Amino acid sequence: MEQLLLLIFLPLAGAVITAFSGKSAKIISTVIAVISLGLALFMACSFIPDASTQFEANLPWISDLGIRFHAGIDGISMLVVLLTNILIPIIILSSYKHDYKNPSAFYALILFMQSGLLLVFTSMDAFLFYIGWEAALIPVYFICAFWGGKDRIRINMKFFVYTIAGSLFMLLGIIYLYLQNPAHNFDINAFYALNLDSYQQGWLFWAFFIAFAIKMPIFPFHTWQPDTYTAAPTQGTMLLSGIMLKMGIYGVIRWLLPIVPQGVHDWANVAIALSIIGIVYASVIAFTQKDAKRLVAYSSIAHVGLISAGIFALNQQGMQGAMVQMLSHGINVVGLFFVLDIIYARLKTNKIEDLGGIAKVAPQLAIVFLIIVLGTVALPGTNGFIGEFLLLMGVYNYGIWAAAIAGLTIIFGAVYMLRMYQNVMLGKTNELTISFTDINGTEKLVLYIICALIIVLGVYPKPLLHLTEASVQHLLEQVNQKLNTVN
Amino acid sequence: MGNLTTQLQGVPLNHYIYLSAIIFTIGVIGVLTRRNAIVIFMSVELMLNAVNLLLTAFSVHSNDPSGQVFVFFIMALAAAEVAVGLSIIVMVYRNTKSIDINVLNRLKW
Amino acid sequence: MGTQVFYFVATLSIIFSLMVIFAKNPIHSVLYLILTFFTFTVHYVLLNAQFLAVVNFIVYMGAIMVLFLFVLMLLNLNKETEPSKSPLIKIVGVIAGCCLVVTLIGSLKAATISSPLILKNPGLGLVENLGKELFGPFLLPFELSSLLLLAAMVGAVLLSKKDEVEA
Amino acid sequence: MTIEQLIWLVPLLPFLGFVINGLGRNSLSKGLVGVIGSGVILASFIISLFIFFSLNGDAQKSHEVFLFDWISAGKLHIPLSFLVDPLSSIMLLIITGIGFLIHLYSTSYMHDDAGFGKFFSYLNLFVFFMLLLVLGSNYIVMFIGWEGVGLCSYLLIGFWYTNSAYASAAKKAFVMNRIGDLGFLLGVFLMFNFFGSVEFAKIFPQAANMLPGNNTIVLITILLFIGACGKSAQLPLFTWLPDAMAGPTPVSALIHAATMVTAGIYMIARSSVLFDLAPFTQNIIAIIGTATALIAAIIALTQTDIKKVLAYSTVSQLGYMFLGLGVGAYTGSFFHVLTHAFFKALLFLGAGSVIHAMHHEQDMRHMGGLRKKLPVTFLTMMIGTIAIAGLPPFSGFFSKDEILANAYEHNKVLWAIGLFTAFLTAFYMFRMMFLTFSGKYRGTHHAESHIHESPKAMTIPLIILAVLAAIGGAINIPHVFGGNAWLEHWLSPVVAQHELGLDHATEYALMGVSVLAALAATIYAYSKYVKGAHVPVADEAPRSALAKLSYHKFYLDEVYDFLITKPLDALSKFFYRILDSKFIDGIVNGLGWGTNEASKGIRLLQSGNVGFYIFMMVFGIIALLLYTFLYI
Amino acid sequence: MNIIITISITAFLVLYAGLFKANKALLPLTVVGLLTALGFTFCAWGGNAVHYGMMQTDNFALAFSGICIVGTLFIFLLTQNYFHSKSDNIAEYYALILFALAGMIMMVSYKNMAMLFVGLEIMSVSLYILAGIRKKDFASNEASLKYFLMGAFSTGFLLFGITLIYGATGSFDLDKIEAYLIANPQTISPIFYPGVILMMIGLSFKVGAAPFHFWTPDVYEGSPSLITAFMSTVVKTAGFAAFLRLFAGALSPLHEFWMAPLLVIVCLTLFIGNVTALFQKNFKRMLAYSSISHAGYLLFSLITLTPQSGSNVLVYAAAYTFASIIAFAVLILVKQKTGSDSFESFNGLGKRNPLVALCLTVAMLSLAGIPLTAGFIGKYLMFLNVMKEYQILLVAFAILNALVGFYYYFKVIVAMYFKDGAETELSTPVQYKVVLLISVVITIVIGIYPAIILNLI
Repeated sequence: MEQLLLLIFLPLAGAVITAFSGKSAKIISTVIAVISLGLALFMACSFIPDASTQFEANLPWISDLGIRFHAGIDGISMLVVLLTNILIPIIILSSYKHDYKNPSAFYALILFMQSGLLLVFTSMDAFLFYIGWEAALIPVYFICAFWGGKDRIRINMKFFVYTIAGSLFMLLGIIYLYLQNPAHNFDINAFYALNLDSYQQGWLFWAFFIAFAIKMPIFPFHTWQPDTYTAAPTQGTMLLSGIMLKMGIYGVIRWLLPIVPQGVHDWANVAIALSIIGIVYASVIAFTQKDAKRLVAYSSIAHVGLISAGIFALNQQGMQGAMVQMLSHGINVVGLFFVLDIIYARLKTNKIEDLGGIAKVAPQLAIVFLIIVLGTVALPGTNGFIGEFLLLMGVYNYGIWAAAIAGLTIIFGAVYMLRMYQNVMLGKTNELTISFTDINGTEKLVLYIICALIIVLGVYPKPLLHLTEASVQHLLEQVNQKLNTVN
Repeated sequence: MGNLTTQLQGVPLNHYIYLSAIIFTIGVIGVLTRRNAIVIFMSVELMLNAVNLLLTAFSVHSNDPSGQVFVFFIMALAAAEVAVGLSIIVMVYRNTKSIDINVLNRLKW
Repeated sequence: MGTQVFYFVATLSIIFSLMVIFAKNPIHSVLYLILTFFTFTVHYVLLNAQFLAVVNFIVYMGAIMVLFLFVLMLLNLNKETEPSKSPLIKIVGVIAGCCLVVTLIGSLKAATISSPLILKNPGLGLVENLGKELFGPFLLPFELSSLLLLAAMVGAVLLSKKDEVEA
Repeated sequence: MTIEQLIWLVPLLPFLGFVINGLGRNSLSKGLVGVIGSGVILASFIISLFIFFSLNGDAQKSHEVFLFDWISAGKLHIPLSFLVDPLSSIMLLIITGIGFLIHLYSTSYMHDDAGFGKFFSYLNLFVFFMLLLVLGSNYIVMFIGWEGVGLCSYLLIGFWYTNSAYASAAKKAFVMNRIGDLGFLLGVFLMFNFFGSVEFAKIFPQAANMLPGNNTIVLITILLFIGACGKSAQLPLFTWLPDAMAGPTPVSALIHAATMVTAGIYMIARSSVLFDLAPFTQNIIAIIGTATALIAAIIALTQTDIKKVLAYSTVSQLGYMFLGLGVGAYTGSFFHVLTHAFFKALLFLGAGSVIHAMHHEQDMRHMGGLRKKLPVTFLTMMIGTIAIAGLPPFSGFFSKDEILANAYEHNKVLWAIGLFTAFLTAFYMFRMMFLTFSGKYRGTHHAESHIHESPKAMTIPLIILAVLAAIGGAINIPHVFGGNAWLEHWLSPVVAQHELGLDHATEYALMGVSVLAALAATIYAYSKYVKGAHVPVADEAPRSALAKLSYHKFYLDEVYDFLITKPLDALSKFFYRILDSKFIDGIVNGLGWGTNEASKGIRLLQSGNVGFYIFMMVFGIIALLLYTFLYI
Repeated sequence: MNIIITISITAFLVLYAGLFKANKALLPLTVVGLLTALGFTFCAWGGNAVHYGMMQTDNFALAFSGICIVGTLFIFLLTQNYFHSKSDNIAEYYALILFALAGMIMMVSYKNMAMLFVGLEIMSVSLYILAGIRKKDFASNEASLKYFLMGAFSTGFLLFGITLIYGATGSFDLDKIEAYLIANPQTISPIFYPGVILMMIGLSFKVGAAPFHFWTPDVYEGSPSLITAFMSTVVKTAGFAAFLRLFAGALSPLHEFWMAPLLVIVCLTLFIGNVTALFQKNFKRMLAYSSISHAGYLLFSLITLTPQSGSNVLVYAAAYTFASIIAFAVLILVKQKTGSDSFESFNGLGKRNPLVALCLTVAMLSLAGIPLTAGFIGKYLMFLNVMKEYQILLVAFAILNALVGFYYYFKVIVAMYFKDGAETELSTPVQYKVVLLISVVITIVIGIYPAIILNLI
């Protein structure tokens, strides 16, 4: 329990320290993020991979409203906690080459967001979950709106209002559940135990699903995303795509499926249909994108669509695939955005047509970029494959046509990713790219870590799968059991 | 005097209510149709008086003096309001040389 | 016979109050208002609320109306300076008023309190009676009314006096 | 040392080579890179030989070697494990053997290239993935290799990435492979659903007890075949292979002739138990194979690029192999894989030698009369040509005739087309030979003086391959010639067998006809290109309709462009510009806009006019009273 | 009782001090007086004294008195550098604010309609004057006149309502009215109902609920900022307490009847307040509309009556009061520096004045209802309250409105941090800093641990 509290509040304390640290914010925040990572790894090592909730903290908070500080980690949580703690140091490191104005605020916000994210990923109290959900949103809004690019104010406002719209409806659902709960508290287990009729479950499903769908985002709730990703500073984009997006997925797994299984059962068709439409739709759009960042943004929509479809297929493969893919997508997309950031930092453009031939002048970048691209297109042996394979299998168990259409992602993904890679890295160098210098220092460190993760997870994903297996199985049993008792 | 009033009794309470409502509404119409701040203010006084009358009627009807005490308070208010209101109007007049309420529409939207 | 007096006075009240709001000249309005108040005094007498009748006479007709007149004269607004509202607005205003009276009376219509007003205690409206009430249960609001009057006084002085500093 | 103890070394060595060469590509000397690159493959080859012979002497013909659990989720358990059996062991030999020769050849061929180290690391990686493909004991491990070779193909085709056209060709190869891969993957899913496993050892015994015609199995096999189509360049997914000639020539030899493209055939042969249960699929395979063989052969007739001719011939030969698979001649097809590996690697390397000598000139219209300058190359290539043309007693004759005989038994039309294709094959191959080596030199005089025979490192592999191409047919001499059909025997534990139901006379007749056809084609080519000294016309010159069709590859690329690429791009633009920006985002923004407009409108209520305010208040009061007392 | 006396005496003392031109002594005097009043509030805590049958100082009253006193105290602290340059009548201003506060104390603790009426009028009359305190300023004049005319007009309706209720029940005492309702559930006099509606209208006017809100934006904009701060925070809180005391107390047996019209008022208020605020270019006017919208949320507490309604309103009112005080304090600072209260004048504020900007950000987040600020807890309680009756559609509607709210509250944050401006450096007097910091701390503490005020009532 102490470990968990430390895990959640260390970044918060770090944020406060960083906020007052002036010029040395970079270093301090890095140290704190690394300590958090160490703590998370330590916890992961001492984690017993069964279905139980561990490191549980259950403290009274606002007793009158039935709100407790109830948090704990099971296999599913552990995975996303790890993801968060791995990516935050990477993201902080990736910012080293930038000299952002107000660095202390910048890094403090990142650490603050980390706390919020960890709260989301560990909370077992719906109210706490909601608090974390919003607490993670505010910092990223400020990061994107303060250090972002062109038209950032309008775009981020849209993003903010859009996501908060979803979350407010989720709040509606949470309150409703609270009132339904005879114990009048927000405890997740009490919510699991509720018996709601299918009408209630139906609208609760939508109240939650829209919040999560906007966060992920799933077609047609995605239109905030490409603009925001493009306009945000790269670290903001990484936070958004690497971690924040997983909040939506995690929410579906943790809060949607077990609480309203009947609703999920009734509406899974729609959810999967939307997800799959999103896959194809976003992939097709990605074909002709001119801005590399926007292209990756659309690719992210496609990938998330697959994850969501895999989850709603409600089987072990899909769910496990979603778990792995959450981590993989986080790592890959951060890598992609980082490479684009490196290019942007040097050449001040992410326009695909302006680039070309960078491989000639920056062979190391070309190689790591290729590995990341391959991870993204799910080449066997990379982390992307494990997730996508399991997801497609999960979707396949749901329906062969769904899998066939969702599977288009492996073709389309290759098309747009390689098209981008070719136009950016290959071909002849032009006047702009001739001056390009290869990666160095922290850039190398970050990219090598990412590449190592891509390959190691691709070759030996077993620890990861093992970590989540029992929890996922338990969750599915829970869902199925509830479905059976209702019917 | 007591004799006289005893003789005059027998008016249904309803009619007092109607009378008050009508006078009250006349006051409202005055507020609605006039532009002169003072006349509007006078219409408001009309409304207050309608209320006073009704209160007294209720007071008599339920044989309870508190209604009439309340009228007293209303009169006190009316006095205070008139003092403040008229000084506001005077103040406005000093600045705008008008007590037409339509002149005052800088603050809008 | 007795009730006819009420209806007669009531009709006068209504007519005079209508004159108040429809008189073009504000001075006339004030004068009509005084008349209206006078009819109200009569009503109070009829209701055996002698104290109120006296207070109404003194405070309203005496003090308040004089104040109105005084201000009107002070501002030299005795002419028909008011650029009257467009007829449309007037008509709409009157219609709205009629609607209000209809709805008010309509909502009160349900009130079938047609029981005639019987004076149970002839001394109800006497000073003695009211004084006991005022300095008994209503002592607190009565005392606190002084705050109201004081505030009004301070305010009236504050607003009316010429302020040299603020220029 | 047992097979179990050694087998993991076979893929590991090339992988080590990849890592070392990859990391040291800038620091290691070229010599060392070459030694490491070739050496690991040689070592693998030696181990493979050892494994092959110990398997030969072993009663147990199938060894499964478990390495570690790779993926497990629910009922799905995918171990990373290897399967050593006759089929894979012989594939190991081809991959490492030919692979080694090509590596050796490359040390010389690529010697002057800046990316020497990179090239060898890629080649090593390719061998690694190919070995994984054939060694995998389940479809998923096979899929790793399957996609991995696709990746290496991408890397190697785009080796000279500064040329955009090459990079595009690489991308095209990868994407087309991916289309097939999706089919493969779906097939695997279906298999898992149907059999509850993706392990060969669990699927095939179950399938062996089933009756043909099961719909699920038909679907599985069709999906798998789609996968094979992509990898083995069959209609309609073959257009990537000719473009893949953008890579360095050893790559073409290794990947696009000897190994990777045969993965599809390997996979179908491996799954022959399943395919046998699905006659419908088999028919499709046979038809597609035949069509591919014919169309590729027709295209090859008019090509002027020496590597393009060979590329189309590869496609055509692959078509043959699929024809064989379709008619149930799994062994025959696999036999053809083997012989084709020999002579096609030989031909490509020979072509590489020519190109090397010509300083990267590939257009045959600028060659001619090279026989004297490049005697070794000419001789070895001639052997390869004869082998591919199916003239006895060279290897191609045996394998091709086995397929044709099976096809004849199965369906006469397929046989006829196959025969016609054989005729075309002989013609265009000899056309290539004659255009290149006989007649007069057609290039510049300056270039002519620099032409000389390739160094030893290049010619030795040519010679070895020539020998193999000549005598390789010996491993499966059919019974009709009194042979013992060793290969058929060797593969019998793994691959479904069919007894050829033809009598010997028919067999002889068939062989005679095909040999005659090949001879006729040879003679026609000789008369046209040697006697007639015919040279193909320039690109722009007018051609007859058929020649035009052939020369422009039946406009397949254009058709695909028109049918798929263009509409997709248009769709993309439509989605992005209209649907996404205008419609979906429009709704979202519209809500914001609407609220803003509402704000603009409603704020006008606040007109600043007290009279109006009071009026609104009165109106509100009336409405509220009415609402309360009329509706409550 | 003691509280009112203390405040009144302070007011008299202040007036006298003004007479002797002891301007320096005014603020300390006031602060001491208010702190004493606050002390009395604490002392009376837990008791439920009834004074003369007119005032009931129960915890509800005391809690709201406390908020009003603290709010007023803050307002007084903000007078530093505000009035001195403008006029020498500070004593009168102080006294008027204190009179208004006394009126408010009456409003939050009344037990008799007469007290409500007198308290309300003391407050209103003081405010009419305060709104017009800048005599030469057209805007101030206009605000004053508008407020006065409409206020007097609405008083008529309030009185009519009181009269009708009196006519039906024969008493002004809340307990007796409630007893009447409980005793005659079936035979309630028909004139009682319009009385209730008219009272609702009168009180809605005071708290600025639509469609009786029209005075709010104009008066708020035209009045001096400090007075606007007073009006929109403390006064509003008192108005709600009065509203709640009557409707959640005496009139609660008739809840079903008056809920329907109240629902209409709530929806209109939410919609008009939020939507109109969206387009405003002027920060002050935006705050006025936002105060209308908050009135809508506050009225939620009356839609479902529970024992917690009072404390819910308290939390919300506290959150709203302190956040608004911050907003106005910053507004005053900015206006003093730039002379404008449009959004543009906030541009680039964050760069030079990180503390002020941070405080304003917290205030805006709280007003918008972002978790970990008091505003969220307040909104949450309101939503929860309504959801209890499963008025899901109403909550959904409120949520949509809250969304609009995010937009305009963030406008000022955007202006401060993300827009380039003149980078003016504000001179922030000490008292302002104190007020800002205390308010921020209160806002965040309530946001994180609302239990401290959740159970007060």
